[in-house]
Amino acid sequence: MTDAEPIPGAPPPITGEGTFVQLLTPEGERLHHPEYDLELSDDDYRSLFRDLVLVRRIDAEATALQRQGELGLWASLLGQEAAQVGAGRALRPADMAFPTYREHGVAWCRGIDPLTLLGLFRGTTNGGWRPDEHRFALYTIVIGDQCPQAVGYAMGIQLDGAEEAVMVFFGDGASSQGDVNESFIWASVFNAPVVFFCQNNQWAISEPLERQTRIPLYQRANGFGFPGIRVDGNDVLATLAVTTAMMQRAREGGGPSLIEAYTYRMGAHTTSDDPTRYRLGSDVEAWKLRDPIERLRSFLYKQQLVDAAFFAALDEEAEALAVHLRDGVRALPDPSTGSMFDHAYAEPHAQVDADRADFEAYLAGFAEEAR
Amino acid sequence: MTDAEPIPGAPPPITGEGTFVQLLTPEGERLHHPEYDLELSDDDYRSLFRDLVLVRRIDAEATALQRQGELGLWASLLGQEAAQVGAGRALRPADMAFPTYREHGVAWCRGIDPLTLLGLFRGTTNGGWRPDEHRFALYTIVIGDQCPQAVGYAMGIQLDGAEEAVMVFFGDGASSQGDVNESFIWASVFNAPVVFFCQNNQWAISEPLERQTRIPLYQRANGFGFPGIRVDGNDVLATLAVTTAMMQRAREGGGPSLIEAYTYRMGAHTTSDDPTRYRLGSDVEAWKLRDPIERLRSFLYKQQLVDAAFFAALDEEAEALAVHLRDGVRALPDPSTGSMFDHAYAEPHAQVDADRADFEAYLAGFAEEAR
Amino acid sequence: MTDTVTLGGAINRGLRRSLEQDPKTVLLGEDIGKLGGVFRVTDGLLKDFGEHRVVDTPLAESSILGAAIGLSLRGYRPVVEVQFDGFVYVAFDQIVSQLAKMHARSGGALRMPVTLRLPYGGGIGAVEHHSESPEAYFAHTAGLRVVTPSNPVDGYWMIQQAIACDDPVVFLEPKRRYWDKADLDESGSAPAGLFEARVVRPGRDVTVVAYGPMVRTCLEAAAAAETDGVMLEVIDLRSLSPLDMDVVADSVERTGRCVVVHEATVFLGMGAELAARISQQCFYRLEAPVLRVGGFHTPYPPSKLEKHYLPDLDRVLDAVDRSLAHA
Amino acid sequence: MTDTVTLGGAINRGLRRSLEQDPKTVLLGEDIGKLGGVFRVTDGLLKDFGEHRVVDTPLAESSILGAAIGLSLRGYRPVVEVQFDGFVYVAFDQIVSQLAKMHARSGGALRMPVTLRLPYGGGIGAVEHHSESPEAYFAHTAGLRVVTPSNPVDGYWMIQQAIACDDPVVFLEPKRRYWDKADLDESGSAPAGLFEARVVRPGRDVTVVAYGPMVRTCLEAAAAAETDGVMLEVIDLRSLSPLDMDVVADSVERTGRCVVVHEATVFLGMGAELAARISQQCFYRLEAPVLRVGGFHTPYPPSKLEKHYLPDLDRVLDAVDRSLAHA
Ligand SMILES: Cc1ncc(C[n+]2csc(CCOP(=O)(O)OP(=O)(O)O)c2C)c(N)n1
Ligand SMILES: Cc1ncc(C[n+]2csc(CCOP(=O)(O)OP(=O)(O)O)c2C)c(N)n1
Ligand SMILES: [Mg+2]
Ligand SMILES: [Mg+2]
Repeated sequence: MTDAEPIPGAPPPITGEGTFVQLLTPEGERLHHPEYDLELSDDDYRSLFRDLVLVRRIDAEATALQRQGELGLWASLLGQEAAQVGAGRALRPADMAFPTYREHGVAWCRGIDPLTLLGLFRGTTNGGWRPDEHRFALYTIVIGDQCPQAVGYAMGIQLDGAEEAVMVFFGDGASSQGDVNESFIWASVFNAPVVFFCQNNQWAISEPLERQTRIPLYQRANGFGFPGIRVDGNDVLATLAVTTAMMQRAREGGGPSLIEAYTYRMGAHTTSDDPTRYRLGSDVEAWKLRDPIERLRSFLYKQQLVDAAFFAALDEEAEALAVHLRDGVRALPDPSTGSMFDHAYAEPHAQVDADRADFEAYLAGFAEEAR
Repeated sequence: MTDAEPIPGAPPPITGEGTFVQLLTPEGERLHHPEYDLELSDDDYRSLFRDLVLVRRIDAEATALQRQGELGLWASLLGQEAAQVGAGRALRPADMAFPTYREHGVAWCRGIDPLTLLGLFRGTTNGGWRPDEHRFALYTIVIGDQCPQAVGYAMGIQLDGAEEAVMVFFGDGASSQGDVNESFIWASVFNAPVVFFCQNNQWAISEPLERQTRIPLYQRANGFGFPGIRVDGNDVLATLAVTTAMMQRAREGGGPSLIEAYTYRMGAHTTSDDPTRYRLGSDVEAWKLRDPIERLRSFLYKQQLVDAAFFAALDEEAEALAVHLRDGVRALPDPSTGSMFDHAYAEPHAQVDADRADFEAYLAGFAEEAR
Repeated sequence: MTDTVTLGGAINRGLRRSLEQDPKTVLLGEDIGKLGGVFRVTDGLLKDFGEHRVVDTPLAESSILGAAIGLSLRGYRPVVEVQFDGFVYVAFDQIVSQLAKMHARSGGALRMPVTLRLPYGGGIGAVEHHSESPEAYFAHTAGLRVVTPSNPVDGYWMIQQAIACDDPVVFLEPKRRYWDKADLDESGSAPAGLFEARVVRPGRDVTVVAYGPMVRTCLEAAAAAETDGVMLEVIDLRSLSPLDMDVVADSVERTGRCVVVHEATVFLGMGAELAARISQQCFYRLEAPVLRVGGFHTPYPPSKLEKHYLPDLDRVLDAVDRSLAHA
Repeated sequence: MTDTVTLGGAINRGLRRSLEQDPKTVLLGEDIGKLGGVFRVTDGLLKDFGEHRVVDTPLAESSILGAAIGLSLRGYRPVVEVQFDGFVYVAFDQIVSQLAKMHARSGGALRMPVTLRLPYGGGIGAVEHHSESPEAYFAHTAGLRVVTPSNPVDGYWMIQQAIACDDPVVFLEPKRRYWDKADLDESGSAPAGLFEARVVRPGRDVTVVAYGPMVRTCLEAAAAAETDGVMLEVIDLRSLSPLDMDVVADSVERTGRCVVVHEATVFLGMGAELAARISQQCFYRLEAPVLRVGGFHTPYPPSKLEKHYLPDLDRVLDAVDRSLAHA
């Protein structure tokens, strides 16, 4: 990975090709890389493909459920499946991940039932899963807040002397937040076992990357004293290879690194967004040619690793998953009104107790009236 | 200026020599630099020397006044005179400077009566001078807060189409604050005419530089896409040369730059601090050999630019300044109690009016009792 | 000439007028340009005023406020949008330590005519951090002014008044009322000062004090109460700092009873200050303690629960009943 | 075995004991290591517990809090020092959006046993930002607990109780009382629960409610009042969230009068909540409105003026007189 130094005064064009690690071209051609490579079994390839397909299906289903009014909102990962599955599969069970609100693909790799994710977007919970069990923190909505937390967790790993590492996810927009940059400093100063995984999907809602940086984002690491690597984020193999290497480096005491996964947000920012106001359909079309799933499909075909039965089985699995989500989301119970008060604090708090008592008396008043 | 790239995993030692621009060695030898050089008249040299001496005298006097109880606190600039005078003299009248709480030398260059500075440390005011008249913002005590403000001001310069630039001062410790790093991003994205001037005096109160960074601070700029330059901050000529060049670049639309002035905080953090708890006297001794004033004195001697009369006149001037401060500080009037209410808001505010009325009634009650 | 406009549309028009009338007015925020803001409040302004005056910024709220301060020092009059209530805390230091204090620090030499536009409050079924009511944090901060319109007409005029004010103004926009409509006559002049409260419905029995999103709720409660013969006097505070206590105390002197309603958590919410003040100013006139209706002492719940968390017509009427129960 | 210790020294001993007793206790902050903190409250702890448990951090408060949250997720029990009140706003987002809400967000699955130590209040002749009283910001934030010792014995026990608490606790240290001394017996057990208020001086005429730095001021006022035959009952709240209203209401039921005293600006300060609550709970018993003594609605003034800004004995007694003036 070599890259020209930024030219003062003249921002270099921000492009992908030629600056990133790629192991699978958009046409499905398998490349090799001197530093980052992978030895994968046939099963590995198929299983990566399966993850990509299922994750996309989860996303499509959730988008549909939002349209049907079952979810208040959905933040689609369309186009970012490879970045997320590649990174997610580089995690070992004991490693910890800190997501934003879009890491459904990583959640999948952490064994979280996607139905659980829907609860948050339906409004039945602000969390949903047990971060300690899945080693996958709760979604973070305030941009960047998870980064210092990830470093703190990584410092805990150091205190424990454990051979584990943390991967923290954030976006191109998030790279502008103070907290994110502070976390680079902390990770560097404490040599914390943390991998910063930035999905540069080119957009922060309506703002293009140029509003966040004048130089490629992976070069941000140059200012903080650890390696920065750009990977083709639409290439699951490359992403898996680079994240695996950097996580291992972190576990072994090599310290932090920044990975920029160069990708594209194919859909709207969320279901509330209208991207036609700020970007060209032709850009989106161009990125379709780099689709993360199609290139692996081509590769599988060319290598004859799959047959019709494989796809039929996968279709069936995806369909079953969709049914699980459709049925499951409607069956998600609304939280009880009392649950508001249950978890404001871990220990009893007089004010909460008083509020709960008042509210119960108020509700009881209605019940009485009704009688 | 060449410099090795940071070696991942192995922090390079943080040293000064060999990495910084120097035009005057500690021994007073005049060097030349291919990129940054100065043509100075004899008067220029003498006048720089005069500034250094007077600024140090102001500082010494203020420290003494604090010991005598005339000031609540003083933040000494001892050792940083060259960094501040060099940078301060690179500013044109129309340029704007945003200081921390230690930029007494810059304030001097901006034509601010040092007595005004003492007001803040005596507690008669939280500000003191008119930033609009002196083009020198008020001291900022919350670490880093001035940096985004400086960028905002620089964006205003761009809106006005003016050929001006901003210099913003901060410390090595401040380089860890989110706001400071955000301001790098903004300056870069908007190509704002701002020069980031970081006085790396090796300490943030008791914390050595290693708690803030693993690589030399000027390299931080590499992560943001603008030039970073290290200058010998104890060399007034080098500092003046580099800041002059970078300010001119900014005025002409060349965008931001980061200058790390490599220097040393010779005194305590403030008069409240006890550096014996955390650093070695021998380190301080070593830095005495790099004194910013002595090297210019040697140079002036060697070049025969000065004579006994020059020093006598300067002594006298310093003494007069000291008298001005000593007498002046004691004569600084305490602010009136009513002044609290005068400037909470620019326009009338009912709550302030009510508080003022209550307070006046309360005071009147005493007056009545006393009658 | 009267038009029917939404609250969001009215603020948009007010912004436009300020941009037209004062070339020093500049807008800063995330997604306020081509997108026109996530609530479209800045729709069309980039097109008409250009990217130097309608600035899409990097994703960094602390610096948005910091830059606004810097622009003020340069003579500009910045209007800042923070996208949602829950993201303003990132900028809290610049707001509290710098924006609020700069004028005092300078002994009056510097002015900070910054308007911070902040959509706030719940009721739109949003995910976490998009339904907060942070007004008390700001109102407790000396040096800031805090105002909030409850309807389109106020939205139109108050945003212009806020921008014209030489002090920093936190301009809270009740996001769930963005789509409420009213007739607006742009040709007149502002119907009230920026810091004046208004009786929006007269009544003799109980004074109900509200602001922002809860004004409509309280007006609905008043209409319902009337069918039971209870006449509520509803006050729209409009300004939270300063408080217009004259209007409030005058009303309570007449009714002898008061209920304060807001979405924010009750503990140390605006209702605390109002209750403290009314209890003092109307001490001999109060026939019942001032009652407060507001959020519980819990983080804002998942949206499926917000209908229970947020004060509604029933909870307002329940408090009215409890007030009236005091003989 | 009883020792004479200062408040700062007592907190230091409490920290030491927590470090000894729970290996998961870690300290984070600026200058807490070799320097022992700017007030020496962590003096000697680095030496005895090592740099893994007493961590001098980069100069970035937001990340100090963020790291503490991350350490909590890993099972640690972080104790964080923010050097001065005026620097906590930089971390406000991590505190309000993350620390306060994480337990609720997780439906109770995650605990945030973080203690945030914060020297606060004025009276030490400091420069700007070193004399603030931000307690209302925190007490208004559901999910946080807020406590403050007024004396060395409480300092010793309360810091340990705060660290042991499974919720985030903002532990406010009244910096101008750091040097106040008292006898401490470390062998006993905590004299009171962390969230209990205490009558620190009984009296029949007026209840005076205070906390932190103002407790001593109010005790002095009570002593002065006694010479005039006026018997003040002084309550040390100790906990600001939750409030121990039983102790307060019980007292006001006896005295019928109440004055609340704090350094923070009165508008939406703790006194607002207390006045609102007392006015409601003791509605039929109050003989005078609850009066509030506190900071003016101005930024904290330059230190030469702080003696006027800060409540003192005279201003407390003035309020007592005004309360008693109500027949
Ligand atoms: C502090 C903060 N400011 C603003 C927002 C509103 N917001 C939500 S997502 C988003 C853009 C994020 O862009 P990026 O980091 O690139 O992530 P992406 O959505 O592209 O995955 C913004 C501005 C927020 N959630 N938090
Ligand atoms: C946000 C914030 N945190 C902490 C402090 C307390 N403090 C004052 S100066 C200082 C160290 C600053 O170090 P540096 O930036 O290197 O500047 P120097 O004092 O060395 O000039 C600290 C921690 C502060 N003023 N502001
Ligand atoms: Mg993005
Ligand atoms: Mg320093």
